[in-house]
Amino acid sequence: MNTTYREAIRSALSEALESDDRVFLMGEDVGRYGGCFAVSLGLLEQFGPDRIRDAPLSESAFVGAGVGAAMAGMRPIVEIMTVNFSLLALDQIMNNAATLLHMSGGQCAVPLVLRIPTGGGRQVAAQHSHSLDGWFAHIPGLRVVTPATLEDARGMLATALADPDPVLIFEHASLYPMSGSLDDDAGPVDLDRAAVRRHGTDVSLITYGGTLPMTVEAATTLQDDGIDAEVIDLRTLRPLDEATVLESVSRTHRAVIVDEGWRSGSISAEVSARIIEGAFYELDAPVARVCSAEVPMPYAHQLEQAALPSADRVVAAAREVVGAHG
Amino acid sequence: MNTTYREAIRSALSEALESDDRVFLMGEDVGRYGGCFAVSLGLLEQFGPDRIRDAPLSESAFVGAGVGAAMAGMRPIVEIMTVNFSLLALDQIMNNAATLLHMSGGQCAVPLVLRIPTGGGRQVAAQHSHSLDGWFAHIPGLRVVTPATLEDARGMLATALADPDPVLIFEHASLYPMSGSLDDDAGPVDLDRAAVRRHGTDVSLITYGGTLPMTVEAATTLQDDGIDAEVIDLRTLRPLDEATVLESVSRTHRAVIVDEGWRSGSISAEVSARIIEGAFYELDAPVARVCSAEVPMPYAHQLEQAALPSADRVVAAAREVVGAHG
Amino acid sequence: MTTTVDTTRALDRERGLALLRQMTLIRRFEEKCVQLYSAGTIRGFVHLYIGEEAVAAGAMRALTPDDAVVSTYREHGHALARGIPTRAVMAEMFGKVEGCSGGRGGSMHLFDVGSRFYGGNAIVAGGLPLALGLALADDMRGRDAVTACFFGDGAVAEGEFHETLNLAALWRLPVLFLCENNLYAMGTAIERAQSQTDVALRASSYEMPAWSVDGMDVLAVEDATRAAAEAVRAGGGPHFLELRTYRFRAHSLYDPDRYRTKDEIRQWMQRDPLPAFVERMRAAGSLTDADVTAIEDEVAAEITDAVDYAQSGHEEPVTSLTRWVYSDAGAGT
Amino acid sequence: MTTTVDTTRALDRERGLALLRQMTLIRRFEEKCVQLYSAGTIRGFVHLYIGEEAVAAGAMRALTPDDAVVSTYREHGHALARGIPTRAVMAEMFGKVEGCSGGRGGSMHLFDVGSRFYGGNAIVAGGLPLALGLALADDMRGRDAVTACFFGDGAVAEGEFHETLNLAALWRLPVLFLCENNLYAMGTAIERAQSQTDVALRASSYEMPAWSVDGMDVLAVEDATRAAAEAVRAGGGPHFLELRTYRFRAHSLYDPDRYRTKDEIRQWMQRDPLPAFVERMRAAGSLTDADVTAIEDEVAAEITDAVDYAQSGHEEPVTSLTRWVYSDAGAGT
Ligand SMILES: Cc1ncc(C[n+]2csc(CCOP(=O)(O)OP(=O)(O)O)c2C)c(N)n1
Ligand SMILES: Cc1ncc(C[n+]2csc(CCOP(=O)(O)OP(=O)(O)O)c2C)c(N)n1
Ligand SMILES: [Mg+2]
Ligand SMILES: [Mg+2]
Repeated sequence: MNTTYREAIRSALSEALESDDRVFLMGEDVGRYGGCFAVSLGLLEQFGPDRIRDAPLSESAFVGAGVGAAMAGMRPIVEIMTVNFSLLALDQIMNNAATLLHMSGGQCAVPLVLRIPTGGGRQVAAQHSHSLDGWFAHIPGLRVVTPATLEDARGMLATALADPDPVLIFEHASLYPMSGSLDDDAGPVDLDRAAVRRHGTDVSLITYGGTLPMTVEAATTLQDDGIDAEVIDLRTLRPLDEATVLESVSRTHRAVIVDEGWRSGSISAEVSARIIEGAFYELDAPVARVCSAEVPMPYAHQLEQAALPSADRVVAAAREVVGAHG
Repeated sequence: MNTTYREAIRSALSEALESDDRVFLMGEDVGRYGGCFAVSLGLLEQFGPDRIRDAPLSESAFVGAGVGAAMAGMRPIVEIMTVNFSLLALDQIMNNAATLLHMSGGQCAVPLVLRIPTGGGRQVAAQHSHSLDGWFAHIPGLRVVTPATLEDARGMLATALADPDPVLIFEHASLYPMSGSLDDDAGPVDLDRAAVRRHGTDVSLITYGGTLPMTVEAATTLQDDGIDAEVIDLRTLRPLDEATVLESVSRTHRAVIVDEGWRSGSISAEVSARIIEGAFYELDAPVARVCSAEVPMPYAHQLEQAALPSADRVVAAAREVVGAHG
Repeated sequence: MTTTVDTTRALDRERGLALLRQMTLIRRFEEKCVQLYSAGTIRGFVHLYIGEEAVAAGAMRALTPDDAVVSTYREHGHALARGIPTRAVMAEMFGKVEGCSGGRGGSMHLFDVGSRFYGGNAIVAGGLPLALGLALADDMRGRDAVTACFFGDGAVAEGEFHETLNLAALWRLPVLFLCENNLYAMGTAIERAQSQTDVALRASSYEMPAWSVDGMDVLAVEDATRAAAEAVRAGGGPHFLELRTYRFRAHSLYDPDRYRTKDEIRQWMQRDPLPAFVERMRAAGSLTDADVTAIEDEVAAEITDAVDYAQSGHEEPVTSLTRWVYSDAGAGT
Repeated sequence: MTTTVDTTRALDRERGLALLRQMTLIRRFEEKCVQLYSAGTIRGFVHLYIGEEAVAAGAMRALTPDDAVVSTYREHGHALARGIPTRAVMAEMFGKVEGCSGGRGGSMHLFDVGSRFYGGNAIVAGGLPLALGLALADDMRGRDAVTACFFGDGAVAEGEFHETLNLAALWRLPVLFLCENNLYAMGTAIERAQSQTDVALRASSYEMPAWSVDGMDVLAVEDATRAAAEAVRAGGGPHFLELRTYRFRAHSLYDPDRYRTKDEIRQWMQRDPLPAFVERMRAAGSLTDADVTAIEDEVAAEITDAVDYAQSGHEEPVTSLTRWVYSDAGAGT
């Protein structure tokens, strides 16, 4: 079946709504408008306004309502229109969703799924281009996943809904139009393991979400240099699948982390620290990072492009790491 | 002069209010109540209700008002009663305070100071014990400082007020009663450099804020083992003074980072990554981290203590790092 | 608007005794907590409800077991009145495994999902969106339940108050908002916090029925809550009660209480809901001295028992520290 | 409440021509932007103001240079009416150094601190607290300024709306709230977003004077704004105007506009503020065909000039990418 990332999510939503009447979708403009990125287009007609529930501009209240509904046995899918607006709901996410199970001594599980479009690259400037996926991964009690392929776009939602705890699904907006073929019977996927998207022996390129395509592209370019790069898609930023990363680095002895987050305090730092803690003696070169520049995203095209990671920057970093002496 | 951390901050506030009529203090219960931690006690009587301005429970609005007032030429000091409530103001902090200068092309500077009590250890449980200082350090456009000594409690405020950009001052609540002597003419201190609080040659213990006292204590204990530990107080979490850290680690060849933040994605990860990037070939052992357990803070005393870093855990980590082969 | 609810409903002896017992239990429980706090047995933040007992006792009696409750950090009274065993509440204050939140919550986070008590929440106004969601779920599942949501006058200034009231009214959800207006948010008097100090009037601007009730009168509280809850249950959409009350003690056991006059406190203490209610029952001939003694004795015994229970409870071993971060204890970081 | 403001004020020719020219400039500017967007010259999110020009043109004329303005992402009209040079606005749309935000802001973030235009803000309701702070600063410094704060009907549901209105009223700050009610927040009609759809009534619940004004009538807008701004300036505390208007185009240039009927749009377009005003001036004998032609010609020339200017402007070199993250370009990370 030929499909797109957007359609894969839509069909996952549709299937979830069909198969479990505790599931509903709530958020700004998910219904009448069809979703800010047209992901939920048509679902209102299919499932009605109770289950495809348009919410007013009240991020804190409707995210919190998702938490409450989850506690009471529903399986809400709450869409925050884009991650930029999640800051208005952070109290509900950190102080309630992530915390209730623990502070109630195990009584209040919160099987909530938050869908959050994320990322830059569309010239929408400083208040609409955040990449905070990794930043959210700091919060205990949450699971944070970042589908970067059609399979994961199709399969992560069902697994997230089956999870008894809150799961944040970050969908990089640049991936929505990505097309390709998907098995007709594609279904739930695990949320526990990182995936090796390309096998290689010389360097591990570790990434997730929106930067996976450019990282794969960089690996292809490196091949021409005779550098055989492995590409790891973290898939889940919390909990991190450290084992897969360490296993890879222990074979390649070199690592480059590619992360659209602002560099300081990004998840790339955590991955780097874990590599040091778990594979220090295997490393032949310092771990390198290719991240976003530490700047609120500028509007101008050339500046935005310079701020974001790119295949070229990944290639350059990998070359440097491979060139480094052990 | 004998004083406390609390009094040192109060006298810094008082001096700032006296010397610059653009300065005012705004926040919940800073006036009539005297400040949740009694930091601003007496200032209302001295400076009146306009300049010691009690705000209702409206974190987003009064933090945003601080941003607006700063743009219009005032020098507001806004207190967020504790960091736990800063989540309600994150939109104003990230999308406005940190971003306005850049997205206006340099026109809208925001000379705002946010004072934010932080940290755990007082059995106030999951919604009142956050250590998010390092998490905020992810945000470009902010400066994040963490006074851990009387000198810094006394001196950082004036420097922060002189800064043309937003500065977040995290005051660890456990430090307020800390007493000691302070020079009568103690004044502004730089916000750029980390400080070596104890010189040593065998291992660098790197910390900030509330965990400085236990780290110094650990260093003393290690001395008895014949381990001569250097203690670095980062002081400023953004921008990080990488140079001081790298210089130290290049001498000691070993590092332990002590951080009250939840481990994954904490500032300790960033410090570790920077060490790898800047001093990889100097390291004789993996960089170790002593952080908070990844758990919303439990109320029960023994659980909370187990969750937090402790001198014992620092000592154990340092011993292991020093014992490791190079 | 002030209440138009009928409070002349027969003050039958049984009802009166139950309410008096409930208020007495809350009062004595908290007095014991103060002692235990001084002794260092109870720690953290402790917010006393003393003076406000008529609200919890009255309101909770008007709810059914199917109803849900969302509360604040000042919730000992709510928890006890909802029927969480005194033992379990006290054990929680001690941080013991036997506590109603397994010792992880403490004073500010009492939970009992069995009685649909969805917890003490220590972020001011943070519980309101949860109440919205509980009500939404009940509504979608066709359950005949009301979600009672307690919060203070201070919460009214928060953005979450506004967002939640609007959504509840817009979606006509079965929420009963119960605003305990004790005139202060920590040291900030309501007239220094809100441009509109008539809280019920503010609530009614969301197009939801809202009344003010004398929160020192336990019968008035019960009757008003019953009327409002019935209206909600009958499909009338959210309702709002402002319960006018006062806390006799400081904000928390940390607070030196510098912002109120002794005189103001004294005046309000004249309206202490306990003696007032005793007086009223006596006047109605439904209460004897022996009744009072019996209640006090029973309550004292219950509290002693609870303290013993808590004392002999277990401290959770630190090896299970990271339990309950995820439901599946296996989930790591 | 609806406006009681006197709109019979003499429609003198000079005033009329200025308002017409202003509205025409905004309209033609945006029509040009649509072309440039199709051509890929302008990128990102672009939110058109077409249909709402009477609000910006009327309101801005009632402000003084000392007043401050806070705006939204739908702010081309506000920026031009405030007097930011058309060249600088167009260059910003192109992302050029010559733009009013140096090319860093784009369509949603037009700034000009020189005219106290504190920017387009793209977080709905995110500008309201800023307005509060600007007004607080002016108040504390004894400046005789009003802060005019624009936002849409959608913002009314946000918590920040509530917090800000309460604080402005409580502290009696000189803020003039200008709610552009175009009946939709993206695809969500106001009656699907708010339990109380009378926005002025909602605002008045904060104890601040609030009127509704026909936002398609440029004179009514100017007069109402002037009256309100004068009341604020006279120390009357914050005031609120609801400006009833409609956007003729989709929410943004990304929006397929599926949520409104063609009929509804057509009906509102009958009330297009430009032809309506031309008609009115003609009827009053203050406008000739030659005037209209002259204005259109002037405006066309101004826009052509602005496009040329923008086109020949400079792209900032990527070497200065991290400029303006901190005031001191030296501050690192
Ligand atoms: C969001 C938030 N801000 C600040 C606080 C600190 N705080 C705790 S209780 C309180 C006052 C709340 O007053 P009110 O809502 O009237 O309830 P009361 O304590 O009077 O019962 C404050 C400011 C908090 N817990 N949460
Ligand atoms: C906090 C926040 N949530 C969501 C959005 C996405 N968004 C942008 S404009 C808009 C609608 C706003 O409607 P309104 O306030 O009526 O202004 P209008 O666009 O009609 O001028 C939405 C939902 C946003 N920018 N900010
Ligand atoms: Mg109160
Ligand atoms: Mg609108």
